[in-house]
Amino acid sequence: MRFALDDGQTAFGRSLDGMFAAADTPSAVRAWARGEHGPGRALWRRAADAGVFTLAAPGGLGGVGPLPVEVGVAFVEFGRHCVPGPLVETVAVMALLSRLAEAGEAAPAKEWVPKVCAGRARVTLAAPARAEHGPRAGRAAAPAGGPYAPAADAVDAVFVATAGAEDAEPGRGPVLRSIGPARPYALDADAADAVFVVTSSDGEAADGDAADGLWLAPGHGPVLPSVDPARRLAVPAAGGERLAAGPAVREAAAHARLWAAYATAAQALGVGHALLDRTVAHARRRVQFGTVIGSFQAVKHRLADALIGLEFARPLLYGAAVALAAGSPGARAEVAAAKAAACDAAYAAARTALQVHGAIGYTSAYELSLWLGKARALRQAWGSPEDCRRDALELPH
Amino acid sequence: MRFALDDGQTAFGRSLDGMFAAADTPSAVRAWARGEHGPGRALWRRAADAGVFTLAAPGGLGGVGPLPVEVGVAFVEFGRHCVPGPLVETVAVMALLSRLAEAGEAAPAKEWVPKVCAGRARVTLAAPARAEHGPRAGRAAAPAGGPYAPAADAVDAVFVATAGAEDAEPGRGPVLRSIGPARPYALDADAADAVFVVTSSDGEAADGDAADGLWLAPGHGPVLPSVDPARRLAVPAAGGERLAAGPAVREAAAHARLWAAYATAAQALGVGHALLDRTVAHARRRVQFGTVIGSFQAVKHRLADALIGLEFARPLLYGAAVALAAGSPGARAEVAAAKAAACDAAYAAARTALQVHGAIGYTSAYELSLWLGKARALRQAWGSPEDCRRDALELPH
Amino acid sequence: MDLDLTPEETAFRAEARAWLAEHVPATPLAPPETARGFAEHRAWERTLYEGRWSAVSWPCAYGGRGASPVESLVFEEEYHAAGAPVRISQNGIALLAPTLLAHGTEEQRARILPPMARGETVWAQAWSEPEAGSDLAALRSVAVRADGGWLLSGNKTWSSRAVFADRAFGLFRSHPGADRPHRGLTYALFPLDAPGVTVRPVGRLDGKPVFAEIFLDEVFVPDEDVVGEPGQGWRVAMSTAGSERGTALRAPGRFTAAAGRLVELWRSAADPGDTALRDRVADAVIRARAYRLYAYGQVSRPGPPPEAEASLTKVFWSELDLALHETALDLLGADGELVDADWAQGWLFALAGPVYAGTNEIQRDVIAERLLGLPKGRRG
Amino acid sequence: MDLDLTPEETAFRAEARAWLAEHVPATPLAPPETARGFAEHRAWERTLYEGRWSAVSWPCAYGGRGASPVESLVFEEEYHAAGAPVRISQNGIALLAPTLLAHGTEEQRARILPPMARGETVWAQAWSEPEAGSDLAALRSVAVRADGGWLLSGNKTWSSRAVFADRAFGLFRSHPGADRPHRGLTYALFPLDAPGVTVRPVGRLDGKPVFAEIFLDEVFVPDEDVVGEPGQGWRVAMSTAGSERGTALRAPGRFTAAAGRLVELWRSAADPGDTALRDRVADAVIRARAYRLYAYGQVSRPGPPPEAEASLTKVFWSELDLALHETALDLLGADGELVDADWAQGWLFALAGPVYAGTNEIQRDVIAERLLGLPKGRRG
Repeated sequence: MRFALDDGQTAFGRSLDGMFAAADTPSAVRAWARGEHGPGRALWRRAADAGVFTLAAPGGLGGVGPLPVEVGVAFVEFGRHCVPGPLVETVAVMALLSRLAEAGEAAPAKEWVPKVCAGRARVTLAAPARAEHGPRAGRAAAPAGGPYAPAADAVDAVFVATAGAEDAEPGRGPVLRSIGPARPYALDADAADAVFVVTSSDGEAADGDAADGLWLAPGHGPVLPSVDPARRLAVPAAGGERLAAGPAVREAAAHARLWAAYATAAQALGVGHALLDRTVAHARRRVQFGTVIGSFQAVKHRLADALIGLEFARPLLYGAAVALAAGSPGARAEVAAAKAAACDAAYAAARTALQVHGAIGYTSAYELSLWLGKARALRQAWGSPEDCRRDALELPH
Repeated sequence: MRFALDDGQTAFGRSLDGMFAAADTPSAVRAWARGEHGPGRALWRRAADAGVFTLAAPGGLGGVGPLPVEVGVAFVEFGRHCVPGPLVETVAVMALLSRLAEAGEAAPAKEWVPKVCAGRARVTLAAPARAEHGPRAGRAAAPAGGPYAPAADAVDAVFVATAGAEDAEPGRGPVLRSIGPARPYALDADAADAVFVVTSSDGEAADGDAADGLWLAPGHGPVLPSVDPARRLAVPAAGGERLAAGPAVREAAAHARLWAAYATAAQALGVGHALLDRTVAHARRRVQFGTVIGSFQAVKHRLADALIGLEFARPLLYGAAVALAAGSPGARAEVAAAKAAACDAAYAAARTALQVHGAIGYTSAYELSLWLGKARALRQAWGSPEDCRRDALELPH
Repeated sequence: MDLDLTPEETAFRAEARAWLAEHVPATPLAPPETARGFAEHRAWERTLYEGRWSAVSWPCAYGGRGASPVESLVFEEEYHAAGAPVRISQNGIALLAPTLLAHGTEEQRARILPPMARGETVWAQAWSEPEAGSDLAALRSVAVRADGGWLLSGNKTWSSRAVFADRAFGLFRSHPGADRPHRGLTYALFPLDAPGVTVRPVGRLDGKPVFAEIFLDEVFVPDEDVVGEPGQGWRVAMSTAGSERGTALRAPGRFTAAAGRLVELWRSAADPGDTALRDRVADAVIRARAYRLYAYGQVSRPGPPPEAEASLTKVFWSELDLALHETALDLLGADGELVDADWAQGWLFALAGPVYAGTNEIQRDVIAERLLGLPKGRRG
Repeated sequence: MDLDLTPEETAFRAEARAWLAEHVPATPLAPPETARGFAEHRAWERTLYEGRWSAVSWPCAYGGRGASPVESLVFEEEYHAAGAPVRISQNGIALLAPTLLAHGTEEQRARILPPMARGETVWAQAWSEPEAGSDLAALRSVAVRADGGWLLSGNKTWSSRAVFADRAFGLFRSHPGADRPHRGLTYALFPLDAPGVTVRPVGRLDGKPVFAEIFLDEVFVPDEDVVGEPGQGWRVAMSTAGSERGTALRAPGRFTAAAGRLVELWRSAADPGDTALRDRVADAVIRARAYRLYAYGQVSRPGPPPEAEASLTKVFWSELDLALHETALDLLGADGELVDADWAQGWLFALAGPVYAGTNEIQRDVIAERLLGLPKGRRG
């Protein structure tokens, strides 16, 4: 047993840390939030050059992976430096396409995976919540009426992927006041070269296999701002090119969801550490009532709790990595535990960061804001806290 | 509107406070815990002499009530001074019998209520959880097989009431490792002159009316120690004299449960205040690291939170009293809210008390222990936190 | 002990409810952080005034209707239950007006309150400074004596609504030699368009210009715009601070209405077979009810509540507000992160609750020291 | 990065599991707080020793089997999963033994460890005093130099298991003139039946004599029973304190086993249509898993973990333990208050977790100062 990063993995993380620290990611996020993707695409290219995407892709398709530990290391750094873009979704698409390839549907993987590895294509993914997650998820994933029906509203029922911001159809977005159930937004569809969409038969339809499909979406609805300025959501347009169909899509989509949840957990851990580090630095500097606020016991204890949350989320993350690497049937529970713990720890760190910073932390101009909203958004992305906890009950004791 | 105690109510509370403060209730509790009921019975008599039980009984039966505000005031003081005995259950029996009398079944009330008011009879009550509280409660309240079946195990399914510690049947107690569902223990059956038991048809049986019965239990199983040394639990023996039957019992039992939950909430509030007061006094006295520990911010903030919890539970308690007095259909939700808040606040105060006291708080010889276990036990008595929250969803907005 | 309204109070509630049903805009106004939205909200304040609902607790002479404390709570319940617009006059009505009623001159009240009630003059607060957030005694902005008044200079920040407001109230150091740092402050009123005033918008987390920074460079304020005695501003301001933390600014009706909407959301959005979030929904309902009943208890007692009680209240409502909105976002799932939706906007607003009007850490210190009698420690 | 056991470790796990399956008593032993129960537990220690399982991490020479840190964790997993009895030798094995291995003489190790492994000598700790709970530097009990040894006098308290134990280890002030209060202490071992020792049982909340108070009146301790240099006891003891807070005393296997039982309880007792408690059950499972993996991470690094990490660990396991048992009691409903039932006994035990071995408040101060680099404040 060696349950620790090896020297190579540690060095890889450090090099990404150094690279992004030097790259002024906050400016790239601010541009990204305005829909100016240039600086973000430059970061993307650097991540690709550093080999990040090849880690998620299997050898036969131009990758060197999948290597979950290394992917985790990279996503912790993405989170720490709030790198914008559909990074999680990219890893999920790689998992999806390569699993499809293993099932005999190799064409989409052969077309897209090498391009993504090389940083020549940016992709994103829309997918419905897991069908077995009760009526709430079920409602969202209700059958779209046989083979994938070409109405934007029906995208509810599917995973989807579409191409280019230029194709946006402003009239077809979701209603902002719509209620709960995971309408499958695609993250940063306007910045992607391809938006993959998976449709699901929800496991009910007798003739439902046809509804399990993977599509390349022909466009997307209007971009909706998130509490995280770096996240731009849009509902993919329905229809488009169907890349694959049948039970293999369903199985590959489940695999993709697992990887997405894992990468999200890693990103959240990095976000939490960035929030804590900045807050500790602030607490050591800021004076109120004639004293550095970091010497107040109430401040110290909140920061200590934030550290405890993060330090005990980390082993769950790498435990999930080990399970993913082994293809263990327990991987779903391990990933769920890691996501629940990392996202809770990141959100708790965000609340502490706000409380310790006071009003300055509450302003968009202050850099802290770039991490605060992300901590909130990642909680729900690719598995809610409740869904994760339900899955985590299956953990080995 | 005058949502505050009037002078008479305040004075009543003060007089009980003074009376119990002078009465060495801790010694009475310690005796009670050993099964020596003399000092506790003396306290009981003084409470009766002060008119506490007449407040719960209607005028026609020798009482002056029911006056929920005054009952609440009295139970806050019972909690503050950890007065032992089935006080909550006594109020519940009064509610049950007087409601039965209103429905035309007057004989049991005429026999028992005046004796209880005068302090000449001590009674207790065993009752199953509400049937509508889902399968868990339903499992506990499964029909006992037609008219109340004479097996101690079947007491699961009923409210019950029996007489005298002398009749205990040692072999018939519940198994300690038995699982969850509210097995209806009778509190302090060994100290009671009458143990009332209600059996329930669980709302399922077509011929189930016969299973809704009120009984005077002929004895009880062995006394089981509680985390609260003043609480002594026993399963009533089955059978005995049937005092009433049919839907009126069911309706009266629901009414009794409401009053029991209300009185428990009041008692918990008093318990919480006693814990907080003692802990504040300790924090002002105890020196560690050369400083009075009450000047440490971590200690101050925990105590402040305990106070907030109690101060905002109090209005819920009296809001429930107003609803009970009005016979409002919203009373169930108001009582549930009060019980959830008061019991949470009391348990939080108990945890804070332990943490601030350190090891000394953890010992049975120290008086604090008399309140600590009670805060835990009252959480589950007459409505679990989850059941209360479910009911509280019906609160008016 | 009762919760009964008098016939007059019942009639008051009915009148408020009927008026609101008729007048509350059917479609939401534009957000008040935009020029257009601010104008729409100002017009709404005028509409409220015309119905004599803009400042119900004030004396009739200033545009109020002399409502009792109970009636004020009732009005807030009806207002929030009706889903009526955000009050851009709130800082003036809830913070400045009580100060003027307690410490102002009759001339000041007659001159300042009616235009406030009509929405003609919208007020912003100007308390904090970059180096004096929770620690108001560290204020550095100055008031220098001039002929017939004072010249204000310095830098104020976290001034809510100051981007579009007309005037502001704040504290300035007028007697720098005072023996203790919170002495020698003066409470002054100034126009936000006066010469020497620069207002710079500050974006909230979502970028909306909810606050502003205010730079003052020898801004002249005549003596008539000083509230209370010069140099006594701390004492004057503290009466406002109690209002800011207490029920006046965050009326219970706000939370009972939000809790009601949360229950609706839970019933419509949550999986009925999965009650994992139910306890959190119920807690919001219970706590909103507790806050409402607590306020009824306060107004049932004669006189204003003790100052330190406002600290209990402030911690309670700020944590309730945040927990309630966090629960809503969790219920909304993937839609919870859409920042322009109502619940997310409410969450952003609630996030600031534990910080402003004195951090909850300070409030807990106050509770421990003044209500529980624990020894004074270092403030934090 | 892997979690694979070596073939040797896998064999070790299989051997432990098989031995435990064969030897763990089918019916629970009597509680160790009774004379009969203590004797039964002592016999169980002897049984463990005979299988060479009583102190697996020790060198074979002293009765251990030189198990690696990984093997030690594996053993604890198997031990708790098997539902084996409480270890009455735990204070000796987890606290005193590491101290002797680090600071004792070879003579001490050879003399003390084997009878400890055999359960012949059961050890109690004697740290706290009535006026020195969290603040060990305030110790008042003294060691006065005598011919060939020391005379111990004073009053120790919260000594777990001291009612039935044989010997105790503790700190005594030997050099009263030392420049700082935590200097000048001596780490001494003494028999609980020596002349001058009085042991008075102290009841836990449920009245069980879990602790004792120890009164010492000129109790002679020969020089050979002083550990480390006289006057250096603080430094010697601190190495034990780390063990007390870290994974050695509260092995992850304890919590993963309890979490597994909690899931079983939830599945059997909870209303399947009411998942309100599910998130709390899941949190216990997740946190137990996190603690286990954290420990695997610790043993994957060379050398002992940094001292301050034990503070992270201690806060984590103590809060996990309490939350886990509180959830169980809530699941048990009316049965939850039956004090003699296993879950309630576990809850009583867990209640002390945030207090002993340095309160969690102190641990958080340590975390903030040593791991986050925040300025030192007042300890509390």
